[in-house]
Amino acid sequence: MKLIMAVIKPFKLDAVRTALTELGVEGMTVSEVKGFGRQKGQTEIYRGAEYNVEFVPKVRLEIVCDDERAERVVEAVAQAAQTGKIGDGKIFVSDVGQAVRIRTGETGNDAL
Amino acid sequence: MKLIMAVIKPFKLDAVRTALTELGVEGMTVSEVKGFGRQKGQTEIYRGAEYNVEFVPKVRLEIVCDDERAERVVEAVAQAAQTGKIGDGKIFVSDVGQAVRIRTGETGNDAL
Amino acid sequence: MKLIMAVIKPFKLDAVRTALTELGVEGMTVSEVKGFGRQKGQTEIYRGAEYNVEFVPKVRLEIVCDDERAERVVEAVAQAAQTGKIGDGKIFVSDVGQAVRIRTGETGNDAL
Amino acid sequence: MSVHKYRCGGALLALATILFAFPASAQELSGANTAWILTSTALVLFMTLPGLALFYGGLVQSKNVLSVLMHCFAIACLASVLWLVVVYSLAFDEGSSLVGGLGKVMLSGVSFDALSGDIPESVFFMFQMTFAIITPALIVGAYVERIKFSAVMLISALWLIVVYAPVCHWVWGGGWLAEMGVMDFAGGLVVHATAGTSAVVIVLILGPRAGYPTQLHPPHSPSMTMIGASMLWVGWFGFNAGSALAADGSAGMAMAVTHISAATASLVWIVIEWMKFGKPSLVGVVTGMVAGLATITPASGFVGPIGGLCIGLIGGLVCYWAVGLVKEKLKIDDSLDVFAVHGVGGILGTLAAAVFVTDGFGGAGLADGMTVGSQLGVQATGVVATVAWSAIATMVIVFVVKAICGLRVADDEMEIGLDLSYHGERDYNL
Amino acid sequence: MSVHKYRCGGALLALATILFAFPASAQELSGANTAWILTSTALVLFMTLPGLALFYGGLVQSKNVLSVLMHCFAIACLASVLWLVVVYSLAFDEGSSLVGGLGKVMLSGVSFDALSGDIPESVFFMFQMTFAIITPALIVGAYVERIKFSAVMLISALWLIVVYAPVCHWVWGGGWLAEMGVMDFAGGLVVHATAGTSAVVIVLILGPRAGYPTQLHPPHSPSMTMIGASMLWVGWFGFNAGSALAADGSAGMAMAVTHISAATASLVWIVIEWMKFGKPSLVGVVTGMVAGLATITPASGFVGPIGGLCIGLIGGLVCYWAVGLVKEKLKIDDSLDVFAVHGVGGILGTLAAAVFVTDGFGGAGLADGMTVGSQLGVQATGVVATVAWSAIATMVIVFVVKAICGLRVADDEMEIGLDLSYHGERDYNL
Amino acid sequence: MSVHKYRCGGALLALATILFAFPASAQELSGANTAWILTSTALVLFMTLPGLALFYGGLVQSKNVLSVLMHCFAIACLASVLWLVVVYSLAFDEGSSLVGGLGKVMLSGVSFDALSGDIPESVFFMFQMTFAIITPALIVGAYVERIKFSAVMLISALWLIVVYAPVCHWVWGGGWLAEMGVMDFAGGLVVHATAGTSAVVIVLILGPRAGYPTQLHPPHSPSMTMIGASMLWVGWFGFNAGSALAADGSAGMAMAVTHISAATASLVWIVIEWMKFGKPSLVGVVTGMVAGLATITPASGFVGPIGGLCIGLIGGLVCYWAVGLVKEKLKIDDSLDVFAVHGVGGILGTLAAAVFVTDGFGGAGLADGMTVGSQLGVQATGVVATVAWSAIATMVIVFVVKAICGLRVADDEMEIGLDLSYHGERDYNL
Ligand SMILES: Nc1ncnc2c1ncn2[C@@H]1O[C@H](COP(=O)(O)OP(=O)(O)O)[C@@H](O)[C@H]1O
Ligand SMILES: Nc1ncnc2c1ncn2[C@@H]1O[C@H](COP(=O)(O)OP(=O)(O)O)[C@@H](O)[C@H]1O
Ligand SMILES: Nc1ncnc2c1ncn2[C@@H]1O[C@H](COP(=O)(O)OP(=O)(O)O)[C@@H](O)[C@H]1O
Repeated sequence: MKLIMAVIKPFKLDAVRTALTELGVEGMTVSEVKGFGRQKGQTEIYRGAEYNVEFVPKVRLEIVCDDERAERVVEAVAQAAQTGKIGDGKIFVSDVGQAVRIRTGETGNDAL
Repeated sequence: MKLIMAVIKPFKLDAVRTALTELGVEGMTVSEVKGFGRQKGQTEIYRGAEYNVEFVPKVRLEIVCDDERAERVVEAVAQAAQTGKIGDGKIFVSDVGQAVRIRTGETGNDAL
Repeated sequence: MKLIMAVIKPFKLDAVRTALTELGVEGMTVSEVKGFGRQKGQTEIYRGAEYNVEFVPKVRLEIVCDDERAERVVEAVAQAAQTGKIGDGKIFVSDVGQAVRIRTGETGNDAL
Repeated sequence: MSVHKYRCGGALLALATILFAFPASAQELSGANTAWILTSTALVLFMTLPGLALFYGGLVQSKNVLSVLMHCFAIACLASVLWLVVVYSLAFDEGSSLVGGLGKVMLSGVSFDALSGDIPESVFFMFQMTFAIITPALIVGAYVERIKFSAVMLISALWLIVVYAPVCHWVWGGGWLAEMGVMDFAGGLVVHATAGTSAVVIVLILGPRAGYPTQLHPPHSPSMTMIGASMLWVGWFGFNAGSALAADGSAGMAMAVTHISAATASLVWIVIEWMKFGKPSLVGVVTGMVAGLATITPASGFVGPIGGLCIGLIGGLVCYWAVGLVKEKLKIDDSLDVFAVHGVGGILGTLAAAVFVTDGFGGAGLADGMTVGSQLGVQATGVVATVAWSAIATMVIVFVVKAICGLRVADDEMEIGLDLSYHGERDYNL
Repeated sequence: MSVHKYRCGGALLALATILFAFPASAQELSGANTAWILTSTALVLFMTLPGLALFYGGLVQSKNVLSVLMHCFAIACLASVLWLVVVYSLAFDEGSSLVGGLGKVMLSGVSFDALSGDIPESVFFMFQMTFAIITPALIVGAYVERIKFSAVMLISALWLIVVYAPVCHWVWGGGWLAEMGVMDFAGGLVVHATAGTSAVVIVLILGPRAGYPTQLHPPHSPSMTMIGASMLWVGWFGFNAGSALAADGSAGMAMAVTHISAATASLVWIVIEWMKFGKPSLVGVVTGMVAGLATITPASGFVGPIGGLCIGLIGGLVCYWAVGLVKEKLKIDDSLDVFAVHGVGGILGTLAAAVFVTDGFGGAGLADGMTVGSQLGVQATGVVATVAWSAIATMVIVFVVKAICGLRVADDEMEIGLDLSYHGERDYNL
Repeated sequence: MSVHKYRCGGALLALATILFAFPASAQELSGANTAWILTSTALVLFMTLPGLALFYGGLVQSKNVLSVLMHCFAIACLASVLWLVVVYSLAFDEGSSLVGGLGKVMLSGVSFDALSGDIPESVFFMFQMTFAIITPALIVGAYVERIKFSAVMLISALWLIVVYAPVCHWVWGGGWLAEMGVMDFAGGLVVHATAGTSAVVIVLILGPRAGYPTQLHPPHSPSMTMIGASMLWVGWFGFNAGSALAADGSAGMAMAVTHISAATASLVWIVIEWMKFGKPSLVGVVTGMVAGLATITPASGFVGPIGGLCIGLIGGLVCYWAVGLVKEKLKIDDSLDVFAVHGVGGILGTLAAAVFVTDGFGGAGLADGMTVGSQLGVQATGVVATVAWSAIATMVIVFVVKAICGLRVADDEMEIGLDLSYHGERDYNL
């Protein structure tokens, strides 16, 4: 199995979720993160002083899927999350040795 | 070493922690996440309009442990986090190549 | 490629970021987490009752980099994040099979 | 002729006996009334800052909350200065029956001991100013999350001069509606009908938020909204009971019916949501509260407790229906329901006042020579004139402002949120 | 005989000279007193909305905060309408010495210019209503995070009629305790003792929160609690100084002693926590403040500054001890310490009033013919009667409500949180 | 000689006609004035709790917010008790021209019906107390995020006795500045100049926050700051208009100019930030508001609307410049700009009062025998004396406290945050 970890722009979450549902991916885990990268944060102003905020709010997805589907998932995320502007984010893929569904105890691909 | 990543119901965190402590696991890292899966979120009502909130609040654990212990950790988490109802969550296991304890510079199993 | 996941003390984030920039690392993803470990949380007092809060606020970094650089990144993080006091945190390294830059579709090391 | 008399004229028409006790000239300062109107002024300012700002701020996304607070705060400042410079004079100085004169520009001629009725004119000026502050701020609820800050400032400034000043003069400044005997105790027409109507006009030109109507985000902080709503309720005591311009039985009854209407309309929303969804919501109940308050406003000094109860009931029901109508049927993104709650409530209450003022409902009684029918005619005239003028003048204003500085923010600014894009700030740095 | 006289009777017993200056009949409207009571009414409403709601809301988990705000808001609406419909009449209309009559149902016969003492009866009605709003809302603190919304509404409604109305009549409406000369200036018995006692009774039947006592969560927002506490403090000026029903030296001294008691009791908590834990907490100090305020309430118009200081000291100490007693010893999950703070404070202050009213402590002096001992006897009678009736009647009410709609939410609803389960809303959508 | 006369003396110097109407002795209670000062007392307490606390709390990091609220709350309690025990007497009892006597310690001799002017002395005592509460609380803004709680308590206590009491006596208690005819209607010298000066002195000894000036964190909650600012604005009506000690035209005009100055200075900040950054910020505009309010305070009862406008304009501009000067040029970590806003504003307004009081600007007119020049001389004397005494006395106090308990928290406590380190609490447990 593969763990696909994607960092995307927050407002693209809905589009990505829709794309994944179409692929039959039934689950994912999402968290809010701060991104540091080429895209820089906004300048904030408080009482006449400017603060350079270096991070950009991003959303991080984790999707575990079987090996065959992994490539299509990566493509779907990449497509749905793209705006073509800097800061669109990254997708990283790594191996997962085991998966367990806590409710039933099922393991492996059945657990997804 | 193995990284055990578990997504569980938030109110099960205490039970899981207790189970792990009994196993001798001394550390873990916890974050709050939004889960999308078979379990659907609640309906929210604002000014007479219903909003379907599609995510469910979950808690995500990351535990790194040595290879031998990994299986027992997975079992302990699975058992402690189970309610038998939909949305109990998943456990994913993957390999970790290296671990460092920042304070001392120890590496490998010693770092855990 | 390697995924370097580090859990550090929040106030060390700036120092770590500076160290990484010097190394030429251009991106990272940061999230706020709760740490459980040897370092214990503070006692909180409410209306004459003491609550033992068992977690400690930590910051979690994820940096993906090419294999050669990985070791230097780990060292840089370890050095910049160290205070020598309990709770300095951990660094875990694992393999990443694939990386994609969403904006351009570049893959592998080019995507970082 | 005293400025005060017109104001009272609107409010106390039906209280002829009291009117006789206040000869228009040669009055003495009433310390008691002054104390109460000083207090009421503080209460009504509190309604806008921070009351209304929080009420609205909690209902938007967390990335736009500061922009909403900023709109309310900046409008308050702008309206205050404009009020001094020209709007007070246009509203309350003698002039034609259509608009006041320029004799009170910069409060010229108003000394420390000048009186308006039996309170200092400085106090009357301040009390009325707080109404001129909250009215354009009410409109904010319609255009949140997508409007340029410059457009907010320009529209509000022009609107105060072109819409608020004349309508206020018509009703409270001795203008033609006052002469007809229109009843608007505390601003059903002057405040709520003008704001509600203009709200719709603005959003029709401005367009809806991105994602409307399917992908909206729920209110980011119902607790913030509830805090603001509670402040509105408490402040409304100054709004309505202060409009008696005296600390007497009229003020007391105005406070009582105001309260009862708010409570009743809130319960109406609880019951509707309970029946419809099984879950009465906090955002729902406080919306009901505002509906009850807006509806009782024009009637508050005229009706008795039974009237308050009935008006709360009707206000709650009709506004609930109107919220659905505007958003779901008409598909207008009047984002925080300014028209459905304030516009509809204000108009409804203005009409209802003519009925519940009668002795039969325990009200203060119709003015001599009026029947329910004739009073209803006057009220309807007031509504039509106010709505028509608000709509037309606002349309012109908005097109002018659009030409000058544009209305709508860019898509990516909307996405980042107005807080960072327009004010360089972010809330909730936890 | 005027309704007002009894109310004054309670408050001014000791101020015989003033009493003589106010003949019960043929009074004229005092604009000054009216201005102050209108203001006080706004202040006391502000105590509940949003004061108390925030005070309590900050102390619960973030998944239940909206339910707490909703309880307070909905109770306020319900109590307001019930007050008009029947409770005001039961409390303040003439009747037997046990309960008032039905002559003032729907405020029938109360015209715009009806007086109660020298203020409009509409104002007296409103001022007293705000007390009837806050009292059942105080009880909310006991049963948070586990009770059904329907049970909250039903219990509060019945409680107002069966507990609040008669006790209010006994003490302020000319009932048997007033005839005995009981001293309760602003509600030690009527408000705090009733609420505190009933709180315990309800939670004994309802049961504790899941996880009590070992796995509780700390207050989710001490800052929200502090905001609410501050509003309570400010609003309490209306509560206690308003209870003089006049803008005079009695009101001034009531405000002064109220303030001093609050400040002193807060400092007591700071000192205790500093000594015990090394860390004085914000939640602690504001709890001390409420203890000081609750304790001074019955005594506020009777005692002088030294009395205020002493009562604050005693109130702070005893309530601190009581919090530990109830939660740790008796293991009763009176979640936000309603009994330990309000119940104990109110009772303590009612007894202390008899001592500190004396000239020796700079008080207004005992009523003619009373000694400290005899007055203490009267006060103790008041306490016993109030506590007993509150306990018994509340028990009956709760069992009835349990039979009708159940009290406790299901376990998984509690786990999800009452906000989503019962109101379909979520706070903090950041 | 009545205490009240001195207070009026400061405020009403220029209003000679009114002064004559108030003979110092044998006055009767004015219920109307009492009602307004009771209300003003509530408003000014509200400024500190929770107004100022929230204003400051929103500007710090989320890990220190509770400590800021705690500082304000604990200072309020401490100041209240000290005020009763000794400070009121030192400020307002007869004594020398330098400091009051000890005749009113514990309010001894002040009965329920004692008058101060035409209001109860208990009310005057309470109204003045709220000023003594807010003044040391203003200083909190300077030393946040790095000071020990014990140092806060000790410094505040000593400061009230050694700095506040004498300066208050000089200006309002019949001391030497009052005798010279200094004009300080509501506390430009007594409140703002003292607090601003002492703030700088404290932080010079205490040192800056870790990370100053390059690594500071932005305000954690601009919305919290805005809520507090709004409460300050509303409460300031009690502060300034209440300082008339009457519900009359003087109070009315004081309220009007206060409001206009606040609005104008806010607009000034909007314009400056818009021109400089393209993004007017909420934190900026509310800072401008405070600058406008602080600047008008000493002048508020003396100047007319034009004066209010001009003072707001000047106050906004000069304070904006001062913020940059202190932080960027002088590199003093007066964290929340207490000196730049309150100190500079208070001093500026004290001087400006001498100009704008004149008839030419629509003011109340200079006192008999005064010219703008001579009045400016008196005002400047007041400023120099106040600043000098505040600086010297505060320096001594701070060194004493440093010796007793230390000032600065340990580095790791600062890192963890004062909330957990010093109060064992955490906000935002979401
Ligand atoms: N090497 C990396 N490791 C982990 N996360 C990264 C890395 N580089 C970028 N990111 C994440 O991806 C986001 C987007 O990257 P950025 O460089 O801004 O734009 P782009 O991907 O379009 O070149 C960053 O905000 C960060 O969260
Ligand atoms: N393929 C997946 N990859 C990552 N996380 C997943 C995946 N499937 C489910 N999850 C996480 O597990 C949680 C529980 O899954 P769900 O399908 O609701 O219930 P169950 O595991 O009982 O079948 C989800 O809310 C989500 O956070
Ligand atoms: N086995 C582990 N797996 C995942 N995270 C861990 C593990 N052990 C420790 N951590 C993380 O590292 C942090 C620091 O660990 P701790 O034991 O407190 O100190 P130290 O690393 O200095 O011995 C913890 O708060 C936790 O977030």
